[in-house]
Amino acid sequence: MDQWPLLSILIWLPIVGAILVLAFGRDARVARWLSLITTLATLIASLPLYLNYDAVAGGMQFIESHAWINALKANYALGVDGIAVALIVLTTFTSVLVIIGSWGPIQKRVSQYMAAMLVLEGMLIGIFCATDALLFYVFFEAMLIPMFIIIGIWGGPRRVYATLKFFIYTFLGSIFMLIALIYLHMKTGEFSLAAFATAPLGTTEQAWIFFAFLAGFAIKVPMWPVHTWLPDAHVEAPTGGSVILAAIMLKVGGYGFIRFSLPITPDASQEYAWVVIAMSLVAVVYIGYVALVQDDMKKLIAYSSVAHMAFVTLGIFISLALVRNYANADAARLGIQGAMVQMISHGFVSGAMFSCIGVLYDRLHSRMIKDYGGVLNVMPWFGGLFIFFSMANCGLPGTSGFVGEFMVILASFQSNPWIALVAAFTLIIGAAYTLWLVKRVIFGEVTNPKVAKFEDLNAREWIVLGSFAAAVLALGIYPKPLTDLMDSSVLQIVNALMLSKA
Amino acid sequence: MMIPFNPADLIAIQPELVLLGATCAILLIDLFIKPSQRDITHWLSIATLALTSYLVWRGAPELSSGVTAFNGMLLHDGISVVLKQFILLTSGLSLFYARNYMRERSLLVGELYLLVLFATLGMMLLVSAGSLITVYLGLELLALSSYALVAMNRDSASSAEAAIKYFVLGALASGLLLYGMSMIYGATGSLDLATITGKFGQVEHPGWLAFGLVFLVCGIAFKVGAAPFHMWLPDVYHGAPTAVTVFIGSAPKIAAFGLAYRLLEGGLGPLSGQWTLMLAILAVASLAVGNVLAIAQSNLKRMLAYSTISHVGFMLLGFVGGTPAGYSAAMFYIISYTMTATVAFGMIALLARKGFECEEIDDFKGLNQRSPWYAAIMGIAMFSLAGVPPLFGFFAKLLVLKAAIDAGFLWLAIVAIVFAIIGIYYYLRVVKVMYFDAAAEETALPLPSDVALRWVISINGLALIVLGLAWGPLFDWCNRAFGV
Amino acid sequence: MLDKNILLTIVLAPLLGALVAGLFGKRIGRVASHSVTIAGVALSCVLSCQVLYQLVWGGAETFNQNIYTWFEVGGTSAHVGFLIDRLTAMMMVVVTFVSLMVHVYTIGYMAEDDGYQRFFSYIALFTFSMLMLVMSNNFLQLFFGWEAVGLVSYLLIGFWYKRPTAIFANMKAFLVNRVGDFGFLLGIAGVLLWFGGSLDYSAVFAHAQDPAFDMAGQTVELIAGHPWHVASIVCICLFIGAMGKSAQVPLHVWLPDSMEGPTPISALIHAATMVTAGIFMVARMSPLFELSETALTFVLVIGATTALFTGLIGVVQNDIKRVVAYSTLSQLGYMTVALGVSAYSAGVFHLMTHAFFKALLFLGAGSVIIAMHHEQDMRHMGGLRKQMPITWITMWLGSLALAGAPGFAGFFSKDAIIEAVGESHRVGADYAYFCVLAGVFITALYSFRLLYMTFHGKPRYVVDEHKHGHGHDAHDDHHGHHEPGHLAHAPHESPWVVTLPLVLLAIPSVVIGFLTIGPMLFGDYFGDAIFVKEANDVLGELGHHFHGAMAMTLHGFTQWPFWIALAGFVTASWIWLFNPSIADKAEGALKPVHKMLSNKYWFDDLYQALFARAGVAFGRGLWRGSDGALIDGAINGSASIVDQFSAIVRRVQSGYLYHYAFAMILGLILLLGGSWWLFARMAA
Amino acid sequence: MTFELICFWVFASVAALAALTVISVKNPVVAALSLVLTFFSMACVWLLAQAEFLAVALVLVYVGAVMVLFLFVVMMLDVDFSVVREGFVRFLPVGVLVAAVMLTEMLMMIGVRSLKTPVTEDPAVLAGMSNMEWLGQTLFRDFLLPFEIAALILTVGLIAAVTLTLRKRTGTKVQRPGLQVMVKREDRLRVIKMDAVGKGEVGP
Amino acid sequence: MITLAHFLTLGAVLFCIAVAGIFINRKNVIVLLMCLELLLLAVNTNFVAFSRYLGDPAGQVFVFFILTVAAAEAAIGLAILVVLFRNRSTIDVTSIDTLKG
Repeated sequence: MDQWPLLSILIWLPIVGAILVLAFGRDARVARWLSLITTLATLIASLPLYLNYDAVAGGMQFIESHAWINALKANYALGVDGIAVALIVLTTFTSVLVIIGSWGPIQKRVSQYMAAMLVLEGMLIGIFCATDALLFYVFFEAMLIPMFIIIGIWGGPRRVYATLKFFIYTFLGSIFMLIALIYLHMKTGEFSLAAFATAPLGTTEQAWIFFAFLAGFAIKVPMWPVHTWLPDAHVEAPTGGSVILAAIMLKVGGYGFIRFSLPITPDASQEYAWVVIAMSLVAVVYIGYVALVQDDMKKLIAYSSVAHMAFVTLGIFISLALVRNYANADAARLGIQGAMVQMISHGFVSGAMFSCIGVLYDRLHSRMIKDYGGVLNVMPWFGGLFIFFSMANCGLPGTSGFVGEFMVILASFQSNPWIALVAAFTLIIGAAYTLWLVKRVIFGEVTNPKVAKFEDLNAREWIVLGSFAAAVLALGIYPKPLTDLMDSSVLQIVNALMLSKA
Repeated sequence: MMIPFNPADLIAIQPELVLLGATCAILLIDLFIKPSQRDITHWLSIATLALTSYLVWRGAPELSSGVTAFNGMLLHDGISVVLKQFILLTSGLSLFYARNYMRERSLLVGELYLLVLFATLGMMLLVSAGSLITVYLGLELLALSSYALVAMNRDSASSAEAAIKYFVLGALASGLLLYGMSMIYGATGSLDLATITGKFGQVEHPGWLAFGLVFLVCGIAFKVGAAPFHMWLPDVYHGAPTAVTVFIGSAPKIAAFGLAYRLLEGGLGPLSGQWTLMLAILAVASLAVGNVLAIAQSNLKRMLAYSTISHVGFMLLGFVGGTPAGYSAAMFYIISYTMTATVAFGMIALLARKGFECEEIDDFKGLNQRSPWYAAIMGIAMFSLAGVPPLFGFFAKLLVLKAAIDAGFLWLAIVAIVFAIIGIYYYLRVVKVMYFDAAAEETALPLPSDVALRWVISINGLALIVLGLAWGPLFDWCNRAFGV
Repeated sequence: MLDKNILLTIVLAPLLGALVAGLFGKRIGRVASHSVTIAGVALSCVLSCQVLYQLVWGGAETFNQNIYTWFEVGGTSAHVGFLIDRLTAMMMVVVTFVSLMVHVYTIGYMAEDDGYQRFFSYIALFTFSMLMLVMSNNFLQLFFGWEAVGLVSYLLIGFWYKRPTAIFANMKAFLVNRVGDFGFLLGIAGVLLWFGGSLDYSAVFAHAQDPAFDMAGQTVELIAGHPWHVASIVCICLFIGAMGKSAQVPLHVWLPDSMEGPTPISALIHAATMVTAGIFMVARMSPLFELSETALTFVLVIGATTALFTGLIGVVQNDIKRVVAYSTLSQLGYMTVALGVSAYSAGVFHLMTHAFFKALLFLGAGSVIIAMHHEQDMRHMGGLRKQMPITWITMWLGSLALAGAPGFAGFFSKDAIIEAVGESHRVGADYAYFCVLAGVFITALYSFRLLYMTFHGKPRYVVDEHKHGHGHDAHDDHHGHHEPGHLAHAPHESPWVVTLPLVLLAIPSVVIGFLTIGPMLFGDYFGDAIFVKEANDVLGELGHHFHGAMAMTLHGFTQWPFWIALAGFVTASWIWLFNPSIADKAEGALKPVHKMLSNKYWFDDLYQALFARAGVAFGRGLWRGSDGALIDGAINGSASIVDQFSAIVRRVQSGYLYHYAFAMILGLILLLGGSWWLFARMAA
Repeated sequence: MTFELICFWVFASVAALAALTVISVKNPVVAALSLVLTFFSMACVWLLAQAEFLAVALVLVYVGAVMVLFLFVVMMLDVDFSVVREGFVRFLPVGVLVAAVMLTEMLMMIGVRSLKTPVTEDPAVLAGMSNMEWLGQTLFRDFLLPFEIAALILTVGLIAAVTLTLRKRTGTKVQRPGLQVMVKREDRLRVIKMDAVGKGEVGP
Repeated sequence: MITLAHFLTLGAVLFCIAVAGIFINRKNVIVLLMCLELLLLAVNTNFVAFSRYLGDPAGQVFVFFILTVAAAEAAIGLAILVVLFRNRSTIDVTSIDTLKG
């Protein structure tokens, strides 16, 4: 298996699949099956990645490197560590479900939709594989195009506003990052992340680079106060788009912090960690309250995504203070692990939540909470799953939603109990907005006669939600395989944090 | 008196000679064919360009170190080879894109081909120019042909208006350029660019050089279309027949790069401390004007014209360093831009019908429903212009930004990206109307009968992706040309 | 030696039952569903008893072993594992026994409900969760069980999810509990930080007691200049969790509302087991709590307040279940008070006795409700003793136990607490002593009021035979559905599945205290499971005067609590048995007090305004104001500024040739001028 | 002040004034004639600089060809020039100001005040040639290629001018004798057989 | 004595007049074309002067070429003008403003 360029296969298989879908997908059924086969093949191809990754050794594995642009010493360089493996498997897993989930709801221009999804999958995998900054950036930006199209064509009534906002917002952030990358290239003469990480940088330089990265990744995550694109994008996106967006695309931001900000600008990250931490904490409280008052289910979940992703950034940046100020590497590892687990978990949970809303939307074509009520009466299985995912969303132990938050809160308490105090507020506010949603949508009498005609889940919806539920539960009950997978990689990051570059 | 004549000179200008000869032949042949047989002229012209391109390519290896001919009037080096190849390529593309459009409007006359070929010849001379005088003459050969091309649609008021504006302002710019040349000449006593550079140490009146430099920069700025010397550009692009816009929007930009490089670096390189500053100012102005004004446009041609201005601003970023790497980046940029612009303008020409210009942005509504393939090609072009990876345009931006940052113009790079973000907006608007808006009528688009044209524009569009993924060789080529 | 597999079976058997009933309930039918869950719980119960037997008489060692590792990151690891000592074993038996009783009872109670299988699935799942909670050997699993029981409680309160009140109540319950969990989680984080970096009980307790670390003296400055004892911070945080789960003031508001759920779960979850989790937890954490006087004082004051003031509300309630619910609150307060004076064993002891008699009372109330066709208002009852004698007798026994009649289970536990409080010198002990004594009167008052209003006097309901047709909607626990006080059938005794649990629960309600007080309170039953510092050992103090249960019973008649309770009994009898009109008069006379009590001290209104409404307003403000106006305003604003700017600037492109030329010349002039200036400067 | 200088001043003044007239009169015919005057004067100035050939060429090319072309077009277009030049006066101050600023800058940059270099001996004379020979030598020896290009430019000018202005008007009525000669009887006359007129349609 | 300064000044003056003519003129495109000729004349004067001053024939040769090109340019310019007039029936500068914005 070692000889196979596994990562390249993972990246290009969906993209080739997309071309095939476009070429032969005039018949919608062909397009769907072809896409499903492609994503399944990719999922299967990603399994050896997980199985053969040597988690004990850690570090970059499955390395591929080919010269790309000699003049800039930019390489087509791929490699994965435990963190990336986890995210890649998340991507391949979710993509299959997205394709299945889009089976019925997408009826117009099916082949284009499927192709866009497949391209998106390939690019997302590319992001997680790239060990060359330029390659990373290419994937990082290029994925905006399919997403832009997905929201724009298959989205809701205000899709144009939403998709333009999404595109320009995220582009805005990342282009500053580009400047930073160019600057780093000037310093090191190459684009390899490893070289960036070892490049000596002064304090001021680091600060500038740090903020450039912050602009890029904070918008992607998205962190407060640059989160406002997300609710709009989610609301207007088709279900599949929302799922991919929430489940994977947001992770790119968190991943970027770990891959770029921490190793390249450790000193500035430490110095300005308080900025990120403050933003994260504000997000937890502020966004929680905003989520509470949403009338639109998707918006509510979108806001809750922002709040949950705040735990990711909190976990990542709390580790700096822990390493540098308290020399508490254990807690720092806990923080980063927590952030990572939160990312993976949020992938499943938010994906599932958006899929649930998609199920409802397909039946009533409304996302407004007030149009529903008493869904449990007519869709008991769906209702049960919805409650289950809601519980995961508010971090109930036993579901994946708990693990990451728990670790991050434990870690941040070791840095500063007050931070943990604010972060733990999510326990209350998160439960409040989620359960209020459940109360208004799932429970109660059926008031809308249209709701009374709802049918419970069909087989495809069962597959999607059931798979998500299995993942959420598995991760909640037994997260150790995941943490073991990432542990040595996290350790390396934490060790790197101890070294000052200035 | 014996006129000294070196036959080797003829070998050096072999491509140009062949182009000239073929052009004259076409001139004659065209006189004797019926309008319905215009295809002969078309394919002959294409063949001529292809042959010329081949000859340029064949002569390339000998030129690695640079060859001068005709007493230094012409200068063949790697740079001229690259530029000529792309000038020939984009000219050829323009001819493809022009045919259908012009035929439907009964404008497909032999003179179109002649003027394009003459203009191409002028550009080839311009980018090889080794003397102020060849610069001027090459430029005028190009300019005069262009003026005529713009006015080609004699029954169109806007075409005539565009032409007169282009003409008057172009002549004014030529005047500025000439005035500058006269001062340079006065200061250095030579018209030969190499000699001028060599004389810098012992110039008696450095003020004249500075004076001449300003005028030269103004002239160059006009030709490349940099603000505030850009005002002709939107009107001309807009008013000219789309097929002509394809041409004047592409190849002459490459030639203008050659002009700028030859004059500024080739002639006035030692003054780079001054002109880089001026170009930086022009770059900022162009970025601002181009991007801000493009937003307000409803006409796609006009919008693309403003976008051209902003791209010129980007291209100038490569110049501000005054280093070979920077020029290489700028050249790469301008090549990328023209390759993309041909697709964009070409698509307008391709979709236009008799009586329907298809140049309003709204005319592209629902293109994806009517023709997904063309929508995709146009979309690629728009994303490439916007500078979204992995398309060609992104890497071009990357390189010029890098050049600017390497040169210490970090602030300029930041200004550039800020405006680039504004720029994103109007490119996306085109994608938006194509993909997100419903077509006025759901019927399939009548495709142009010209299969070759469909293939050409498809290949041209896909090249933006291919070159985006594998731009290394092209960049290496540019770098080699500048000896980086 | 305890067998790990047996322990796993105890935990997993109910889970298996729950899964089968939950996932396949519709397919396998009612009987199969209840059979499988009851079998699971029964198995657990039997095995639990066996475990208890082994620990107490079989000489088995305390079992402390990890089952599997949940995660392991650096030095921090979290496991799932069991710590089985006598405290745990007792809890396991109580939990599984009461649960089993409730399961059986449910067969009758829910017989006509559509959600029959679902209900069994839930309560079996609850049993699993509760077992996970009590059997945990670490904080993480404790928290898991803690939240899991909360979840099941949430699901069960909202069991009749069509009822707006039910789904409001379950959300409220969950959220209020979450407030507690908020503190609890922080407490756990504090434990991890300050108590040796582990989440395992054994390691943490060892660290806490290790003199080398002097955990009682450790301080931290969370606010610069104010050193706080870490033990106090941690314990108070943990106790906040207990306050949520065990419904202590001011987080008690969810418990009365939770009566929206079916009665069996009121008995199981909201009386006998789940709500006592907080008590259990504090007892389990006794090595930590012993480190902090401050925390214990806090516990004491909260507990005392709860004990008295929630009991008062019970006096004015008319809903039969709510009376029992407020009584539960009050009794939980007693247990908390016990904890507060370091009499952990007393607290746990009361927990156990209370579990039996309170479950009994709830199930009895449920039996009454069945008989009354889901009428819960006591004002429409009366005189039921003839129709339902078994219920009547068992309820009497339960109430006597609750009121602390000497010899009954409640007597021993409650008296022990009162005496322990009297013995304690902790700050606030005096206040607590007053509260628990006054509470005794109140307890008797509402207990007997309930009995009298329900079983004695004349019937205050009307039997409408022609309303026969409505009988089938008995599953619908609505009181609003039919006219108050109008019944379709005459009430009659419940079926055996209902009465059997009553009887089975009545037995321990009477005798369990007598049998176990010796070893549990004054013997070394708990061994190492509960740690009390020498100086705080009030029970040890009491132990010197303890000469057996019989002696204590006799001694009880001479004590204040007995007379106070008797006073309560007399008052209740006087008012509700003989002179019902006095109640109305008193209500008129004490209008402000009555109003205060029936509004539950306005806690709900306060919270509603302070958190719910203000929260929504705050959220809306942030959303519209900050997100919408500020952030998006800035973004859309800058976009439109660019747009407008563009529209203005495009006028410069006027179309006039001379303007174009002029612009060029201006550019030229500027560049020329700049160049000239540069040149002049260079020359100079 | 030498005679040459006086001549220079005279011609220069005339040239400048005539140039001003060109841009300020409203009748383009007058403007064209003023331009001719400017060219003449400038030709004289060039003569003063011993650029005899160019001076003659200027007169020949411009006055003889270009200006005639201008006048021809002016006449051909037959534009009505009676409209008052509104705006001219309004924008004049700005225009003059800008022009003045530019002039100042240019002169300062050139450094005319310090520039007192006298014109030296005529280089052509020094080389022992006439100006025309001197120029011709250079032109054909060093500037052969530009010379050819200039020819191309003229060709382009020709092609362009023809393309733009030569047009076959539609709707014009012209006689084509060639076609007239080739006409046949059938083209002119067509005999159509018709039925006899029906009786019923004849009047009573 | 005529100095270089004289010629250069004259050239500059003519240049400025020509430029001013281009942006002052509001009415007539033909006058614009004339101004362009003036502009080239100014340039030519510069070249002649420098050529004379440097004793170098190249400047005068350049003037020769400029004259040639100017002739071609004038032809094209007038041709465009004719086209414009045919379309618009006016050569008023202020009226050719349909392309703007």
